[in-house]
Amino acid sequence: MFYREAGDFSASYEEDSQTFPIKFDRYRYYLVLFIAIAVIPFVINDYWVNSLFLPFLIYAIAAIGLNILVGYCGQVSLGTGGFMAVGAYACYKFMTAFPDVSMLVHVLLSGLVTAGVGVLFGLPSLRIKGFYLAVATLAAQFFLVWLFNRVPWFYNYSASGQISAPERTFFGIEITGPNTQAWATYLFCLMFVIFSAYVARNLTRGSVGRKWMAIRDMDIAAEIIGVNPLRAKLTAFAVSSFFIGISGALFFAVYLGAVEVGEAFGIQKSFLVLFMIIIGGLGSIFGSFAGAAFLVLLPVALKIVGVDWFGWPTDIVAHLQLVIVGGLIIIFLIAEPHGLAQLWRVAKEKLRLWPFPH
Amino acid sequence: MLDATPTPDAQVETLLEVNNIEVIYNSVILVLKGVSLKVPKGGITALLGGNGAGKTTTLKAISNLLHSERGEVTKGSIKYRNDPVHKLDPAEMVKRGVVQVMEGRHCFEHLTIEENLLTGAYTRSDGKAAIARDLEMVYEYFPRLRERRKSQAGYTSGGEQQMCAIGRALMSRPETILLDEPSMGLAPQLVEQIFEIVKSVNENEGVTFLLAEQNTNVALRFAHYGYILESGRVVMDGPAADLRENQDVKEFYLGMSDEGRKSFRDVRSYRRRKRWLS
Amino acid sequence: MTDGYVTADGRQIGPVVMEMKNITLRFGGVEAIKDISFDIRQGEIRAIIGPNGAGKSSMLNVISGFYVPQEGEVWYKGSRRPAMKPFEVAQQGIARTFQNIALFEGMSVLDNVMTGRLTNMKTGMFWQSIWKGKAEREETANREVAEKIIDFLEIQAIRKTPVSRLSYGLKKRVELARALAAEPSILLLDEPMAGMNVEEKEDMSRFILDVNDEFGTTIALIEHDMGVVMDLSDRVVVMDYGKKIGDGTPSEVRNNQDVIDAYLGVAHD
Amino acid sequence: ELVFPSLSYRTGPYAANGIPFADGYADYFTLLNERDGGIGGEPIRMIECETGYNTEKGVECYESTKGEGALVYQPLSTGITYQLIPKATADGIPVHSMGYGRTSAKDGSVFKNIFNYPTNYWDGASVAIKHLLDLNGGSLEGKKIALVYHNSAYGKEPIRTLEELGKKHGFELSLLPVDHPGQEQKSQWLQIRREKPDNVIMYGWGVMNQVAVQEAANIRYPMDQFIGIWWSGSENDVRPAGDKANGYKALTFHNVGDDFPVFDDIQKYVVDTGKAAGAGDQIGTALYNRGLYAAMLAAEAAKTAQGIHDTKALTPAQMRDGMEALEITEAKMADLGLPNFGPEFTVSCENHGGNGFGAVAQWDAAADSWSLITDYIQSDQDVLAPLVTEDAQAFAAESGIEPSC
Amino acid sequence: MPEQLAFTIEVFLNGLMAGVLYALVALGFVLIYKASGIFNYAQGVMALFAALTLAGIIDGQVPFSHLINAILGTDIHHFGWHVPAFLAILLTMVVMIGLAYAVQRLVFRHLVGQEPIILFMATIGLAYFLEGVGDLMWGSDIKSMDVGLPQGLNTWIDDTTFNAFGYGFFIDNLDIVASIIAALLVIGLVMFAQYTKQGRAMRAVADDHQAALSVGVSLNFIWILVWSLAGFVALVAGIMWGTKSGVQFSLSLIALKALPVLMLGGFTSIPGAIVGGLIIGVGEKLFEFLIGAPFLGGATENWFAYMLALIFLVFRPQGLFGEKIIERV
Ligand SMILES: Nc1ncnc2c1ncn2[C@@H]1O[C@H](COP(=O)(O)OP(=O)(O)OP(=O)(O)O)[C@@H](O)[C@H]1O
Ligand SMILES: Nc1ncnc2c1ncn2[C@@H]1O[C@H](COP(=O)(O)OP(=O)(O)OP(=O)(O)O)[C@@H](O)[C@H]1O
Ligand SMILES: CC(C)C[C@H](N)C(=O)O
Ligand SMILES: [Mg+2]
Ligand SMILES: [Mg+2]
Repeated sequence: MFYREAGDFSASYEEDSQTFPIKFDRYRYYLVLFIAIAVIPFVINDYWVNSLFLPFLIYAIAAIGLNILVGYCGQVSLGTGGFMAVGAYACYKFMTAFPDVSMLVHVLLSGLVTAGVGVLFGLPSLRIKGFYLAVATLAAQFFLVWLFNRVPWFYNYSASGQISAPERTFFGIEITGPNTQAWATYLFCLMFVIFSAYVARNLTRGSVGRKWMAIRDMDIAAEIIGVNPLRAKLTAFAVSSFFIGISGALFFAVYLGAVEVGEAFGIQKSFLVLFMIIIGGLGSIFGSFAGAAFLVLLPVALKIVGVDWFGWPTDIVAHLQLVIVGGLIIIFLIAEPHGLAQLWRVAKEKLRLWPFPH
Repeated sequence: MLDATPTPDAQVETLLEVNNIEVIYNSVILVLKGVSLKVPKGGITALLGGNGAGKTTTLKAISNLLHSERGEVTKGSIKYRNDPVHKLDPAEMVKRGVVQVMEGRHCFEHLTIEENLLTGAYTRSDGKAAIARDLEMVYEYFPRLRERRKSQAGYTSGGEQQMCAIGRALMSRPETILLDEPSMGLAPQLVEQIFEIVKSVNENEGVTFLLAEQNTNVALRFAHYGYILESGRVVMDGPAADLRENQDVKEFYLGMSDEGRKSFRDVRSYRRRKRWLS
Repeated sequence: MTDGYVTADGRQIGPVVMEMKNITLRFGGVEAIKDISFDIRQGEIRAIIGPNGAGKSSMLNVISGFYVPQEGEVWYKGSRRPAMKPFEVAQQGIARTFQNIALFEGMSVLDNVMTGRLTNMKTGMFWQSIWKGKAEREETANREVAEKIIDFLEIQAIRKTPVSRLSYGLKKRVELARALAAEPSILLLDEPMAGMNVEEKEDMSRFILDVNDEFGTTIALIEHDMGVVMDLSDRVVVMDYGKKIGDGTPSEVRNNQDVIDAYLGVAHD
Repeated sequence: ELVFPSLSYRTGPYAANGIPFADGYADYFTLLNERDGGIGGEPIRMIECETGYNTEKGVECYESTKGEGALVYQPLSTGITYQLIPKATADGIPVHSMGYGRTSAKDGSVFKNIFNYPTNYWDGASVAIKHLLDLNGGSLEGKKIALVYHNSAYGKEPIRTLEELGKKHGFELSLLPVDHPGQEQKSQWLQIRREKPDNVIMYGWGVMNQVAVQEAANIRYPMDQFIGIWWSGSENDVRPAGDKANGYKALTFHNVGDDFPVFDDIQKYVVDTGKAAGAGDQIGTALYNRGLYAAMLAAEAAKTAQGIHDTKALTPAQMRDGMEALEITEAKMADLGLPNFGPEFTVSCENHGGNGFGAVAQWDAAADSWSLITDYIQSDQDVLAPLVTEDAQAFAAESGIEPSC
Repeated sequence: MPEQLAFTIEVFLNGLMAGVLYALVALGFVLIYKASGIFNYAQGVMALFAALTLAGIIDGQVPFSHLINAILGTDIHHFGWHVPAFLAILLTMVVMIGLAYAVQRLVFRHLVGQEPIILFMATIGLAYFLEGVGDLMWGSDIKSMDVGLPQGLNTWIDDTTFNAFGYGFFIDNLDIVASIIAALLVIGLVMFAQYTKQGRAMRAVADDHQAALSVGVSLNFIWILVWSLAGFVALVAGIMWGTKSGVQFSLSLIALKALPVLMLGGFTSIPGAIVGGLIIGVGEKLFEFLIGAPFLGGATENWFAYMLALIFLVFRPQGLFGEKIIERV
């Protein structure tokens, strides 16, 4: 019995509704947090940060955001790319309009702007459901991308329509622009990740979260027992877009530094983030992390194995990569349709019973 | 109507034999813990038991519908006419003459009643004329269906859907029908009617029935033999007439005590569960 | 019948709380309810019976605001109820269960019961996102109510089990728990005992009577088991093909020839 | 060891174009290694990294290769170039965006590490107009010209230039954006059919090119009045339309075909030894030649750098100096087995972008080949120079760079 | 005829034609959705795969040659023969049926009864997989698709309309062929779904696969059948679009043009795919012509198609011809 909860009793309802009711889990969580905050910043270099950690952290925020909408509230959305673009362009406008304000403020404001846009595009969800809604959110996706590409005000009339992040700071430390330190950008994003996960977790365990889940599981029944469906759906759109906006802002300002809307925030991005949460596990914060890690790390890992170790031609590796990622997605789904998070839960259940099979 | 046909004697061929099966859902939840039963040819066998006892699971194990619910028979064997069948495709089971009417009716909502019935004949290859004849036969049994033949099944009432489901099963010319809770949610009159039809199909067409039922009262009136299931085990079995007289069955399944039926209002305590096994 | 009556077993029934006046409901060409009127009194157990497709469930749906009748009025607590969304009806203290179980399959039993408390939880999103303080206090307070009901219905053992793994009967019980958690003034039950055996029906009856007794909850009940209906209810409405064909005490209804013809088949013992 | 990363794309929506370029780039370096033992005796190591034309993968490739001592990046994508401009500048590694990327990077006093010689998008627009001027006896007064462009940063590049030129020469410009990927262009081409512009200029990439050529053929637009930028001028773009593409024109800044001595060497040292990159079936195509040309320019810059710093092994900073001192003369090219392959130009601190020479090639469907139909034409520097300076200054101001040379 | 009106009519007609081409792709989605509730993200990739295979077979390419060469150091690429188009189409169809079989055996058989979003995800995995396999098998360079379909301005229409109205309408021959094929396909598929035993079984499976199993309908068979049909539709779409734009990766992106069509017509309706296609085609082209290009700077088609579909959905949440969503409690 590797994993035990025996002896862990909750004496009060507060304790029982903790995020990690089991001590073992709690300690493991503190350990991960400690490593993330106090160890990793000292050992990473540009490569690790720019190719792995930043995308992982930023996608994790987007995945948490989308998971609130899709996983918790059941409203399938394919507008993520467009909403990230809103975050990015809002951030760009704030950064250039108020150069002296801290990046923290810019990013949070971008989240708020995105939340507003999200609510607007969430309105049709009252009538349109399921995959129909998914396809309808594509309208947001395509429209927003077109808009940012089309209206020069958004990119400050630059010649090419690209936006580039000027140098901005957070408590005097450079966060954007070419001269940033690996640890600084890492910690800056990590801060938002922890914030997002914390807020998302609190919202989903309380009454708002239950409203969302009720709508997801059976919207008619939810309405009849007293959930205002429009409010519930729109709050989900708002919160979700808030996080997605933050991730878009970070994606542009901290990670890439320059983006072109159609390329960086195209429909592919919407799909990518959706894949993350489905593979990771719908309705699970941990799943958002797992999914983001899976889709950010796996291709890089496969590339390293194929190209650097075996020395195969890059195109063959790239094609094999598609085959393997596709194959793995299918294998995972067959093994456990509810994602990596569920796989992890089942594994824990089995460990708890181990060595007995049932 | 309390005199069902006497139990078929031991000479009658056993059509279906379930031997000590174990069923696990999601590879962790053990639901059936060794269920055995025999269904004689031409009989009506009832499977009784409380909520979650495993009746539905047993029927699905026989018809092989478990697979699509992530359930699995892990032990024991199921034999139909002495052939092991638990690895077969559900469609193959139907071809061999075993068809299940599922709990909760499960009509094809968007198909008309007639299309529903015709789908029942999917596995048959004995020609259009034969199918048309059987369609006629089903309409004979359920005149109500003839009236609604062109309506979409999704918009018919619960009772009509139940008839449709049974009729659809008949359309495959089955040898054995597994009937899961035919009475659920039906008005009392309809319950009687449906059991009457089961009886006449059994007598006229020689179809064998295995039925799972909560409505013990009716079930034991029409069945020849009964099994009582509790938390995944068979706890009692015997000819229906015997079961009806059994004291425990009377008390827990028929709601009768020595003084006859007692009022629901008079049950004073609900902490009085007695189980054969626990 | 101005201000209530006293039942055979001595319970005091109060004034009319809900009154349906000339309700007519159509779906396209189908008239599911035809000009039906009846009332429900405070503290009463009111049964609605009738053959399949008579329009019973539709009537409950009208009460909970899910179907909007083409004609007729609903009066609640002495005044005419304006057009309302179902969730507003729920917020007025009307809770219900469903004929085809409508639980939230993705959540645990406890969470399902807690959804019944949603109409009582008012903390804003901001405080919830911080959790500590206001949100946590509210959660705990409501949790206590939910736990009490879980205790009452004897489902403590499955509190943390995902609903999708429960058998039919347990689900029905959880649904009842969810409805009770709202501490409703009127509770609507749509075939709460379908698919149960006698023993389980006895248990369920006990719960219903206790709820009615302990919390004084008014109950409207649809059921096909005549034994249950006749034993439990104070008054019975009988529907057939959308029309009301009988209304009165169980014994009156039992002996009504129309009801016997349309529904009971034989005079029930 | 000299490290040349190749950020290629052999998958994704633009693979068909990425492959020949990457092959050319790789084969030239392979040739140098096999034949000459590298550059100046120092062997070359080429690291190929697949970007799929995706900016994020581009960043990953950049980060994973820069530590290996990468000398110069040639990402073949305007998007990735924009990404790399600040990063590479901070890391002191040069980027060569040859005929793409940020046009104002031509101003070396601001963009120290970015090079876009021998020509850029604005030059392209101007060269096309010059060619049209030639055809129309020196005047475009009252003519209508339509620009069909990829609706992205890249496609929008020439708009400003064309507008300026329109003012100068008196032609009317109409703009027809095509969204990625550009499979459906009915609207655009119906509009062209209606408006009957005298000429169509196209800034396209990927499938958009093929569809445009096909649609032009469908509406029977005269092919010789249809000019693509150099990225709309590969065999891939015209072959699907078959004979009907005959006469289509495209700009180029290097020669076409495989009729150069260097190809014999490639056959001998690379193909016959089985060392050809990719499937080895792209040799001599327009984009292959362009990849090869890019590699040649990189190698020459490396040679120059070796000369300046008197060392065989180079650092990125030394490579940068080499690029800034690069001089391409006819003699040099002939020497390399590429006589008359591209324009002559000299790079300097002020000018990282060459002199803006480009030529026009025309497709001969029967012969299945391109041929140059003009000499190298120089772009209208009077119009362009101020535009470049303006944009560069704006960038300098925005990012606090002190222009200096 | 006034010029502006003539132009508008021309745009309208071409919108119809474009719509037919979208509908060809949408049909594949509908078939699979109808029979299994699976939203098949891989439909676009299937079209690409079919087209690649067809082009490869016609050309006598050796499958996986690049991979084989890389591993064995050989240098093979072509068999050196050319396969006649109709034979190649047959062979490709065999490949698509094989694919349908494999997809059913290896993927969906194990996912029976899962939620729609999970099945959707599986098709995404499938899309990746197929894209990779397609590339490995046939290479990612561009291929031209030549099965002898006519293409270009239809002169007869041009002349006739010119004589009649003074303005010759442009209609592409390929579009005309596509329309005929699409009409035949739709009629065939509707007949199949409505009047054959298999078609009925297919609809039954879509309604309730458990119940279908219980009456002896073999899910395996029905699904393989439907995926083969979808493969066939993908092949047709691949030929059409491949002829238009060459065969290459971008072909798989035409799925994005089919989505608004699909949701406007309803995921479950075969005629809906056609009607939806026509509405979207006409709508987006007219909007671009009348408003987008003159006032909004152009390139509005992509988002307008979705907006149009969205507007329709607000009034009919199940699409124009979709099966009514039965909402009962
Ligand atoms: N898909 C499933 N996954 C997990 N557990 C299941 C599943 N289906 C049924 N069970 C469990 O199996 C047990 C037996 O269920 P089954 O449906 O066979 O009961 P039943 O006798 O038919 O009951 P009822 O009268 O309520 O229909 C129950 O405890 C139920 O919780
Ligand atoms: N949403 C709807 N659309 C169309 N018809 C409906 C709808 N809801 C109910 N009906 C029809 O209204 C009639 C009454 O249905 P209702 O569900 O109220 O019956 P019921 O009395 O509850 O029957 P049962 O005892 O079978 O549950 C039926 O004919 C049914 O088909
Ligand atoms: C070859 C490429 C550099 C051209 C492409 N259109 C781009 O600018 O991104
Ligand atoms: Mg059951
Ligand atoms: Mg009902």
